[in-house]
Amino acid sequence: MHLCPTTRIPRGLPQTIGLARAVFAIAAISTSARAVIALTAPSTWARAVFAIAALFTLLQVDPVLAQAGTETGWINTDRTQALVLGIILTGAILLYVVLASAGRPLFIRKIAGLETVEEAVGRATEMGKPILYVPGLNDMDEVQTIASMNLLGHLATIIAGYDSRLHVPVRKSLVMSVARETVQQSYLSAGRPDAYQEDDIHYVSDAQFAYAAAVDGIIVREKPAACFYLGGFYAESLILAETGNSIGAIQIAGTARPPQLPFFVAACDYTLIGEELFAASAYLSKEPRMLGSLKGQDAGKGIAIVFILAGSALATLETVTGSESVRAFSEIVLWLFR
Amino acid sequence: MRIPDSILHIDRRIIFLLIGAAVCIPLILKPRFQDSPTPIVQSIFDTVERLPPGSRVFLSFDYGPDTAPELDPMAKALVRHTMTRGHEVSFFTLFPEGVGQIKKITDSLLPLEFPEKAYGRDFVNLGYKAGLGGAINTMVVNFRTLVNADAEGTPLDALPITADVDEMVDYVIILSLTAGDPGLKEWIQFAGDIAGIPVMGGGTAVVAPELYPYYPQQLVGLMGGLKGASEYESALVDRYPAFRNAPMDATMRMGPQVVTHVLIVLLVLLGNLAYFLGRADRAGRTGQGTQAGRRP
Amino acid sequence: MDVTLMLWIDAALTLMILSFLYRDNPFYKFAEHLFVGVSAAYLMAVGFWDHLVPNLLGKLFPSLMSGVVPGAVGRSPDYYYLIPAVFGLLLLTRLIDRWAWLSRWALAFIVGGAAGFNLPRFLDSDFIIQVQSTMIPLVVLDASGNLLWGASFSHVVLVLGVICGLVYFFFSVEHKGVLGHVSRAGIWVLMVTFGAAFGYTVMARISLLTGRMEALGAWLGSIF
Amino acid sequence: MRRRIPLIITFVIGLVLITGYFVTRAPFNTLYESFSDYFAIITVFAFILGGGSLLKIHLKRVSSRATDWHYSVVTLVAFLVTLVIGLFKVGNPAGMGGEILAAGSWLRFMFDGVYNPLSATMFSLLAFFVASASYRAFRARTKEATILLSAALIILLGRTPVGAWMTAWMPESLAFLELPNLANWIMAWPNTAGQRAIMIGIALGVIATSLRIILGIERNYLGRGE
Repeated sequence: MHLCPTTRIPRGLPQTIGLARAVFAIAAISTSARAVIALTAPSTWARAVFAIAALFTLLQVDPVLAQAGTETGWINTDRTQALVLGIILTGAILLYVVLASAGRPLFIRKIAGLETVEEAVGRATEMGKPILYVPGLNDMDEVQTIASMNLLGHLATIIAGYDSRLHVPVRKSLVMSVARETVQQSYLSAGRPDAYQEDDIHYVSDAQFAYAAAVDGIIVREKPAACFYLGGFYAESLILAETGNSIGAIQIAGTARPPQLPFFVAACDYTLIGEELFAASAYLSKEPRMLGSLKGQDAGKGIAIVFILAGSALATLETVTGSESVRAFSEIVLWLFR
Repeated sequence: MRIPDSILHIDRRIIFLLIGAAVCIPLILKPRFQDSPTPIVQSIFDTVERLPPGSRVFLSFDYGPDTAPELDPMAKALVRHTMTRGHEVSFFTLFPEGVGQIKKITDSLLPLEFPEKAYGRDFVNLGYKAGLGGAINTMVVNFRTLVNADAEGTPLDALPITADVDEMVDYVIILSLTAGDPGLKEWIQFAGDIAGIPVMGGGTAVVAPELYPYYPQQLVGLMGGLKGASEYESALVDRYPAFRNAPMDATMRMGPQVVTHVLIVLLVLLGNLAYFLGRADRAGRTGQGTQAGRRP
Repeated sequence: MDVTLMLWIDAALTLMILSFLYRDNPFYKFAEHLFVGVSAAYLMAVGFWDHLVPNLLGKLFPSLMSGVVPGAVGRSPDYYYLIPAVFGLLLLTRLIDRWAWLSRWALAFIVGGAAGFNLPRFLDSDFIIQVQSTMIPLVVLDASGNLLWGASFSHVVLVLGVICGLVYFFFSVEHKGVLGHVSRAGIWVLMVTFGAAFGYTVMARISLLTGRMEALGAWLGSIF
Repeated sequence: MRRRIPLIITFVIGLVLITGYFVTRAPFNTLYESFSDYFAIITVFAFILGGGSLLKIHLKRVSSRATDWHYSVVTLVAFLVTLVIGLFKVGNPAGMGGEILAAGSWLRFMFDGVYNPLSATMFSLLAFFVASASYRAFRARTKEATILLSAALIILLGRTPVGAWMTAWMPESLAFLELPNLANWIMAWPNTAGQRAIMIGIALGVIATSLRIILGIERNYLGRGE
């Protein structure tokens, strides 16, 4: 096992601190925000080069900003990098949210699976069969459950337009509360408040397999035409998906729990992979602010890719040349990632 | 071309029956397969081995009875190893069902195989704490606000093993046996990365792949599923031949594993053979999915 | 409890669930409904005694709880714990239709907490550290400076794999041209990951069944 | 009132927790600590809410004689009996002060005798489903499916002694192609690459969603307004 050069990087660099440099650091942050825009907008190579250069400038300078915090003893020094990156990422997301709500048009690529949602609902209505929605096993303290609730809201709006029954068994009582609020709201906004059945959204049991056993029971007895599994899933993913498959339901799944993705991919018709689950509600709602935030996420990926490339290139250069100055430079660049 | 079709649409229950047989027959015949540890497992073994006797070890049973067949062998191997090395072990769990798993160790394995080890001196049961990852966070920030007594309610100060434990960092290593959330990932995020305590342990074969990215920087070592447990058992038996006669659950259960794996591989090959033989027949009728595994 | 009785109950319940593999039937329905009832109450009782009593009631009413909560004797009440108590009670208003809207306050607390809790945590562990762990040299040399082909290849696979995978997740650009090719390579990387994880997991599933079969074996052994 | 106050609560809690992660001074750091504590307590109330909802649903089913209502009786009896046993620590040798799962207590029996076998058997169904899923889904239909299938087969064989035996004849120079080594390599490198890409993507998804929640852009979970 060899050691990566990154493991040698000290946390925080020694600094001489001055107010002027702190001001410069703030200026650098705003430069970086512009760099992020440049990176993700339909751009030319020149703009990309400018962006990377600006980011590097930022990296060289922003330890100063961090130092300004630590000198007064307010900031947890181990987390300065996270703070700086957090500001950059959230800044990028907010920026696009603002731009999008100001009316800037945003493109979003197709997400396979979501296209078929309406078709699945239509089929259920035709066959006179219910639709099953499983919001995963996690409680409301997981962000993917919240994402799932958003999707449930969109789905319920579509379902309200047809005349199908929506069945939502849940494992956590908090999720039940939220699901009821969400679905009721959707039916209301679709002008079908009478179609809302509170008892169709119900708590089963907190125990994972008691829940799986009960949902399996629902699947084989009610024979839903479409099954949605969206949220945080564990081992029961395949129990549910295989049972759903055995009755011939259209199945659309999505989770941000990587271990369960292979089973959904194998047993379902469509699977939203990881981040696609979070992107789905923006995709379905087409709400500008949601799309803007999605664009901000892309900026984050852009930053990750740029740094992975830069970091690997510098590490490679260092390995090949063994030069001290390359090492010193790469330490500055890699400081942001500890 | 009807034969391939009937193979392709074979009744699931026939596959179920084959799997049942593939598990039961080796269980009756008991074939033995030798194993040797891979570096990622060896690294855990070496760490436990290198710690000076009397080191404080934190062992979290983050699983319930459902994953016990996979994780119990790891728990037993780790307990046998740490006890043999003379470490002081604190048992803990973030799963409500984990309480029962700890009891299995403290009520049966320890009194039977290590009668000289005393509760409160050599090991202690700190019980279950709710709060998932947040509980780890609280423990790291202020250990005693969350854990002030053992599972039976004896204050920590009254037990020699925990009297000096004021903070999470008083433990030299955190071991977690993980079935899902919370587990090793949360121990890494909230304790390892933040308090700098080395974290290692085992996971079901399901969670193991997700934990690989943390190794070796954030995770000292990892036992993945029954195979990982069986590797640890073989390392243990190699180093301490006295355990040769102890029941090594993982090693024993590898028999059904091997047979079923081979059966599944054969089934997949058969399915593909039938698929290709019958493809010409169906070429005009079926669409091709872009996503793997989409049903035609 | 009688060991033989336990073995019989264990075996009966096991067979009831396994019967589902053939088809849905009254035995499975019975086991399923029994399981739901027992498990919901079991987790509720454990949560109550292991968490609510020591960490809430013990903090608010230490003298009242002195018999059950260790160390509660002589402690003065900690009124800060009224905050979770109030939010917890607000949550229960969901059971009464007229006041159900009040439970949103508790939900807001939990959802806001989830967001605030997870944002920095994912930023740190799953973004920063994962990016950092990928900044590795694309060539690996041994001590005497010779190129290690295997290790270098592995590093290239990792770095390019992560980048291609990330490109697949770009939502705001069309996947065509160069980006389309990279994104397609990204799907392949994801497929290897899924295949690997699937293959790896089969083992876990078989061990579970082995555990159950051993239990049935013990039951059969007790009969014959 | 019905919607604004919850939005304010979400905003304040979210912001305080994020600040508490970075700032070491009181009151932020202590708030961070107390919130995780409070959080755990509130989740226990959720159990009570769940129990209440369970009772309501099944009582309704019994009273309206819905399909399969007999089974709802099973659930109700099982729930109430277990709850009484658990809350009053029936049969606990040390009485109300004893550990909840103490040996000999009735709850322990419910755990070992009922909960445990049911849970483990339900879980073990996966052994069957994983086989039927792989048989049906692992077909080399497309390039992607073929890649998935190949990786899965290599791992399946590589994780058993059979894989080692199948490729043991290979010369030393080709040792890296032996199935166990190949399986380990796939786990360590391409698998890690894929997992990492997914993880980074998810992290960004979580960050963006959290931000939208804190800022009140995402508020579906609060349901309808006034």
